[in-house]
Amino acid sequence: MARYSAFSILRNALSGQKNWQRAWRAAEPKPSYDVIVIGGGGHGLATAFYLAENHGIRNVAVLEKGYVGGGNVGRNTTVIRSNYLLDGNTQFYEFSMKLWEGMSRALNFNVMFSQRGQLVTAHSADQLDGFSHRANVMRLNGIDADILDREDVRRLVPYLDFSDTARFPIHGAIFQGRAGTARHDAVAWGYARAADGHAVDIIQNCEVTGFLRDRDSIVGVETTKGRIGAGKVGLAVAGHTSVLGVKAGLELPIESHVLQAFVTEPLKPLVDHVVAYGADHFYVSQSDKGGLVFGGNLDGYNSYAQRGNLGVVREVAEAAIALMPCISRVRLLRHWGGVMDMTPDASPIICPTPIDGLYLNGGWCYGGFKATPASGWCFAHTIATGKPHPLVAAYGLDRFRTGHTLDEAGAGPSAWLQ
Amino acid sequence: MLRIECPCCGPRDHDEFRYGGDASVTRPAHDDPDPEAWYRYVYIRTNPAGQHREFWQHVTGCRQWMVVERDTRNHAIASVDFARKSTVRKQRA
Amino acid sequence: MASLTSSRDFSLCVADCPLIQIEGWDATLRQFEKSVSASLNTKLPASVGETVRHKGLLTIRVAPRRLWLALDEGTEAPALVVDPDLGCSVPLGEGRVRLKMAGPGIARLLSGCIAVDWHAPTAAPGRAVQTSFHHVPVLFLRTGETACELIVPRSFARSLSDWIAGG
Amino acid sequence: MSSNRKRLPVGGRIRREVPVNFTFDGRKLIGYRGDTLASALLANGVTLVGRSFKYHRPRGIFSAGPEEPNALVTLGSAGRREPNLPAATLELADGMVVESQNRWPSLAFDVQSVNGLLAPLLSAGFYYKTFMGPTRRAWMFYEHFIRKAAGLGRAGTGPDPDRYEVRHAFADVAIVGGGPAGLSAARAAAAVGARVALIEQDFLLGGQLLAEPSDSAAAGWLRQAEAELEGFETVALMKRTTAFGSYDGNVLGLVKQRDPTDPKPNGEARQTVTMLRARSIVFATGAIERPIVFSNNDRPGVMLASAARTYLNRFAVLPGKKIIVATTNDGAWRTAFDYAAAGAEVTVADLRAVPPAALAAEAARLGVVVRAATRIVDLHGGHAVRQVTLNGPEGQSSAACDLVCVSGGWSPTVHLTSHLGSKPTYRDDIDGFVPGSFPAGRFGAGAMMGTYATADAIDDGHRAGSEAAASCGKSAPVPAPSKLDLDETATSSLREIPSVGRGKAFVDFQMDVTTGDIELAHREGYESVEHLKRYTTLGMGTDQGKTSNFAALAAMAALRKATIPETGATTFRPPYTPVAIGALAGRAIGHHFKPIRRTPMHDWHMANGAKMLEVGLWMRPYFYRQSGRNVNEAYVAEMRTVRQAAGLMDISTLGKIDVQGPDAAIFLDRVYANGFAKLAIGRARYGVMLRDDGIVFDDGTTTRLAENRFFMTTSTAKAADVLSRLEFLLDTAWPDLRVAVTSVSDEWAAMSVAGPNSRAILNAAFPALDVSEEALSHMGLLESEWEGRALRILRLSYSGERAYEVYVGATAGEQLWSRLLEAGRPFDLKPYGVEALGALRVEKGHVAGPEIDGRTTLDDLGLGRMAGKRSGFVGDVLRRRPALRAPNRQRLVGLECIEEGKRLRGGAILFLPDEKPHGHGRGRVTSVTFSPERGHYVGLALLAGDVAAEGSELVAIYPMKAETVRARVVSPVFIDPQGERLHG
Repeated sequence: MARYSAFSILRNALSGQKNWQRAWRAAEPKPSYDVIVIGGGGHGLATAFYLAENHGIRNVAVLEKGYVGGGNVGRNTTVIRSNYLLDGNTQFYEFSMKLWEGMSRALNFNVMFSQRGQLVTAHSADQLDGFSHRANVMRLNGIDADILDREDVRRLVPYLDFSDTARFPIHGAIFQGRAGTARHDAVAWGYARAADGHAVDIIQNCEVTGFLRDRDSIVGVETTKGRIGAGKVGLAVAGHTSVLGVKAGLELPIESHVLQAFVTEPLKPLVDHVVAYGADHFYVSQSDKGGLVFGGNLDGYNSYAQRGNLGVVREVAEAAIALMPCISRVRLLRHWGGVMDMTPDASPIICPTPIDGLYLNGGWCYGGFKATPASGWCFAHTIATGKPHPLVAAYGLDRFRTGHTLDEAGAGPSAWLQ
Repeated sequence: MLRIECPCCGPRDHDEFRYGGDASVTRPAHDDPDPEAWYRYVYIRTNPAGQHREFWQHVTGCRQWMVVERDTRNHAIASVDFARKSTVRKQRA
Repeated sequence: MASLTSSRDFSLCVADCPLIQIEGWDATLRQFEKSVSASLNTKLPASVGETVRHKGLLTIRVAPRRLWLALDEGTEAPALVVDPDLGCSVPLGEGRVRLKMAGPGIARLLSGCIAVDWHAPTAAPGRAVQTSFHHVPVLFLRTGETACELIVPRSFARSLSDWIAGG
Repeated sequence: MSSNRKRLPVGGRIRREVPVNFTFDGRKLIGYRGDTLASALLANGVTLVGRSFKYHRPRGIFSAGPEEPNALVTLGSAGRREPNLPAATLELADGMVVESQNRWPSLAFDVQSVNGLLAPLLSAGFYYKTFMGPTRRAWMFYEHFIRKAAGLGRAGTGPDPDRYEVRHAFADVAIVGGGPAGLSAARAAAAVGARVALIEQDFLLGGQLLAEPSDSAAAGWLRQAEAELEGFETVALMKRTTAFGSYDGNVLGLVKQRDPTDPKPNGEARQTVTMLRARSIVFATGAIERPIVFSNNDRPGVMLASAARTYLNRFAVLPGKKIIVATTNDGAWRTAFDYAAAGAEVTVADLRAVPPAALAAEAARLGVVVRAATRIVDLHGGHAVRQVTLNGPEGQSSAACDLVCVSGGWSPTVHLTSHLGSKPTYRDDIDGFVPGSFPAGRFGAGAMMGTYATADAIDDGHRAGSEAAASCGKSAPVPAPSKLDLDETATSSLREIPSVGRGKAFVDFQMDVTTGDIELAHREGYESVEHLKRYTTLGMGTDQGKTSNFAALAAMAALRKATIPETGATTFRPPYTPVAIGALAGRAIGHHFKPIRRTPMHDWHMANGAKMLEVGLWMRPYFYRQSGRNVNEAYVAEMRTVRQAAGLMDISTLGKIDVQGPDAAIFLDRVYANGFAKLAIGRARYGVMLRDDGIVFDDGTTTRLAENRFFMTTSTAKAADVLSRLEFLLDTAWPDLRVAVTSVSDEWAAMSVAGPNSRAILNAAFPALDVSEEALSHMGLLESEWEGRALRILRLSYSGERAYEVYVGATAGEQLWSRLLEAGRPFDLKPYGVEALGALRVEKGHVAGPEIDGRTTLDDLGLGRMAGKRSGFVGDVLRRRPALRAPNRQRLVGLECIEEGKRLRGGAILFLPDEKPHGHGRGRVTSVTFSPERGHYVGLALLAGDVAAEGSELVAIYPMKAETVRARVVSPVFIDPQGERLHG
């Protein structure tokens, strides 16, 4: 695989761009693999990459029913942060952040990880106390965090509503400087290319339709491209975990819900950070191309349709103007929906399953993108060793039975309220 | 924009309703001491890509809880009925 | 009753809203309705959204087992005793406000407030529709060709009347 | 430059008697009423209008509609600045101030056009391959410059001074598109009595008919159709209105532009978004012409053939006198003929070997030069086209020209029908995509269904309109619409294949995507349509690739040696054209963002120095300014008042629920963790509810008013959730229980009189009532009347002092509040706010929001004894799960600060004094207050069971302020642990 660099760009420019190679091979399935990862999204591709890179397992296939990166990795609002409160989440997401910081160079693919900082506004002293608690935990775990007062916020993001007519006046904010955004598609492509570089087969347009069993163990999959044997099978199809889980015989605490994302027309630089509104559901950043990328709350009912409803579009627009009155005339260019696996505690699931040979990675709720590298790293470890990586020890499927839930928001077991 | 036809108020935008989740699960009797039954009721979901029985409350209308049958792939609604009716039916059965 | 805004096209007044809610139990609903009907000396609206007016008392069915008895201003509350084995009653008039609106521009103005089809039979004069107005539950009463009322929770009344006046 | 030098002396649908002044980049120009900005610019000979996104290439006006990829401008300034508007959709209005964008220092001389020279380096995806070093954070350095270069226009800086509105609307039949098919559909539906909404984005009805000469038969047909529709009372003709999205439930999102030429808009919003709920919908959205791909095909002076015809016939503008019409189909010949008739010198270069004889004959008659089997391969000219290179049977040749009209066929406008997820299907005979299928209640008609000939589209519209009306139960025989035959012949007959000479050939003009970029994407394996879009940014512009999608698909299909359907179809997302965020927000901005909830005493608070605080939707007094200069001073003073005399607090925001019925007691016994069945009439009890998963849900006090009747209070935050939950249980789980629950939150004004003087104050305020210890003991109830309203007095305390909650009919709330203050004056009664309320409860060790955080159990909060050995209540079984019973779980303790001059803070993390402060610690401080009684800070904390013994010493670490404070575990009840103040 030829390395990407400024030099390679120059050389190819001089030869009319004729000498670039495929970013990854168009592989067709072999009869069997040591490991099959179902799902060619960010998590599945990262898992395959780390299986090869960290564990030397190279006889690996990634099966993707559509095209690489066509699911949530390419539909999200690209926010990356590690500002989690609960023991278990804090360390996992910070580990992910560290992997992000080295990702472009590790993959030789520029994922444009932009550590522009994220702030969440607070609208009362009590809310700011809550944020301080979170910031304290972050600092005590070696993670950068700051608490800003109203004037700090005004200096940083003067375009927010600091007027007398603000319905929920800004009191302060929590800020994480190392948080930011990345180019979402590039993450999928970068992992695909790097995994391919380790001889992983990436097989597109290959839908898994069933599982092959030998007594109680899973030993392969049925696909639209035929049967494929596997020593171990890893499931990484967040959004559709239940659909495949049912086929494997898993009982899951997961519901699929739609979260909408929005992008405006491209503008000259306006929003230099990731900004989230603490009084309602709204968060925004500006892509390098200039579009404001934003999102809000779940549509709020089970859905596998990758589209949202107009009521939520309006609510998000209202929150957008409440926070940033200056974008009233900026125009919405596109909105779309992503299908999320929602769990009863809004924390993910990475673990061996009760079914021998089957490993589960799912339940990412609306936070899967930022977890991509750590999820792949830890899932690869879990598959390779058969035991959960210590960083995902809290993400077992049995936690709902035992009561060891990790409910960051305290919203309780109704998945759509998380 | 879902429109749900409330059996007593007529078709309304879904934002007049409060969602109540999967209606196919069975709530154990209030004094059922079986942890497994409660665990399954609270946590385990079939989450189908297709027909889904679910609770909605017409919260800014008649305040009745409904059972709605809806296809989660395209939001086509096959039926709406008062939850009371289907609960009573279930209990009699 | 206080007038909040008035122009050639539109007037908006705010008034108190004496109101009693009664509700019957599922299994004995027919008996309950019979006894209420006898006690009020009027028939009851059969389905949700229907109203019956009788001597300064407007009876509105707001749910299958629930009725609102709204009193015109100055009307004495009916002497209604509900048998606890059949149902119950609770006064709601202190917590509701009537926003009375009239004028030729009313349908257009209301289209900026609630998702009710002014021209539909379910919103015809004499009908009631419970719906939401800027997230708040309200009861729309069609009182005439170009007139209606909204019965709104008192705590939200000013916010909602400001909204109407600004439309 | 003389004004309107490209305007023909007669014709068009402009009103020459109404001149319109506007400026473009500071130049004063004149157009006419009826012009668009694009037509007025063309009339004035302005060809260079914008710069492209990446290479900053000069661009002109390419289309006559919302598909415009090139001519994007910024309108207005300051708060009214609106970037990226397609000139072809802007109705010209007096005083319009228009600026070009994405150029510096000027449109004609743009420094960044140097990017064109760097183009070989800036190939698709080049960002992904570089800017990775030398350090990990290198991208942050490069990004700074890349962001500056990207983006098109600039957003406004201040709040938007204009108004927006969101409206609700209903129709039997909604018809999207006011062209021949839509007009015909509207007539058919209206004639059978359906309520019709006809939605047209333009300020004139007619669609493609507007491109016909204004004195033609088509114009006559249009006049008649319009007049007929205006005759129906049930038809709403919604002009200047775009259906931007199609949503579930047959809902259309519409956005209407106010008539910009109306001098008296009479308060009408600048834009109105309408949510139209239709029983059925007819999509008659027409089709969009496709460009042709050749080198330098993006230069100003290249225009869609149908657009050129529109500018000529609708706006009486002759943008060129020496024109080349490059086409693959018959339709564009009509442009050639009309231009020839208007006096232009016209050459048709048709890609087909043998164009239809009838067209050739007409061409000969009009003196149009015809070159068959000929294509354009290159174009010359910078800011305006000068010459093209043609390649045909006779070889390569040059032709001078000042306008190039292109037509690569047509694409049906299937955006709206795709929004609901139905994939368009490819139709070989028209070489284009049509809607795959329609769900019930949706229909298509005319060009969007591939029915291109006007006569057929009119018939198709009639059919669709009738079917749509019938699907809402309205049908009757309707006479056929009047005929209109425009003598059109077949349209697309040959797929255009990109032909590239030396310069770049553009597929997506706005995003600067070239054929080379598509080849590169293919070479690198980004061959699915979605990869192509994402890798090259194709279709990601403000036009969403309306003119580019098909050409790109065709190019990729050719590279993959696959058919179009094998290659895929693009997914269209709403909105069809961009919609201002402010329009979607409507009037729900500023104070109206969320409705404001006011208590009955709100006005008193405002008039009497309260600093108000938003609590959910409520406004509550935070503190009173007369108590202190700031909240910290004030709350301590207000606490002292309550502890030493008496305070008055507005607690109307508490959730209040009337619970009635023969089974009410049984019901409460199940929903609360503690028992209520044995509660005596006239007594109140504090109750805690759990969620099904065993975690604490909410707490409050419930009072038994009668055998069958209870009065429940909930926290302010959970009021609505608790009521819905109770209704859920009654409707879905226990329908056999005869219980009614009703919110009475608004029914009662509620106020708490707390403090040692509270009884004396009540005595003074209600001389007729007996509020003695005997008559009204702690947790007792007194019901009465006051000024004709119901009155309830509950002896309850949140602060630990003797206290009464006084409830009165909401209409008398302010009156009673004032009465109590007056009666309390001799007893030093003063109002206090929520900050003092919170502090008082901390001192007394009562839990609230910071402790009931959705993760804590009854045992965690020290309330386990409330449930005792009970079972059968909500949450009982799952609260027994092992993790929720683990001995080392964090549980509620009291903490007191043991360092002189230091303070505790909520959110501090607790560690043992001798351990390294790292990680999540042993617990956290949840709530704190300065305790005037104790003279130092006290707090509540959740602390691991193994270190929570009273007397243990801990350090509270607060990195945000670099504070470390020593604290001691104590009982959470800091005052009056025996409860002597409550009783007696």
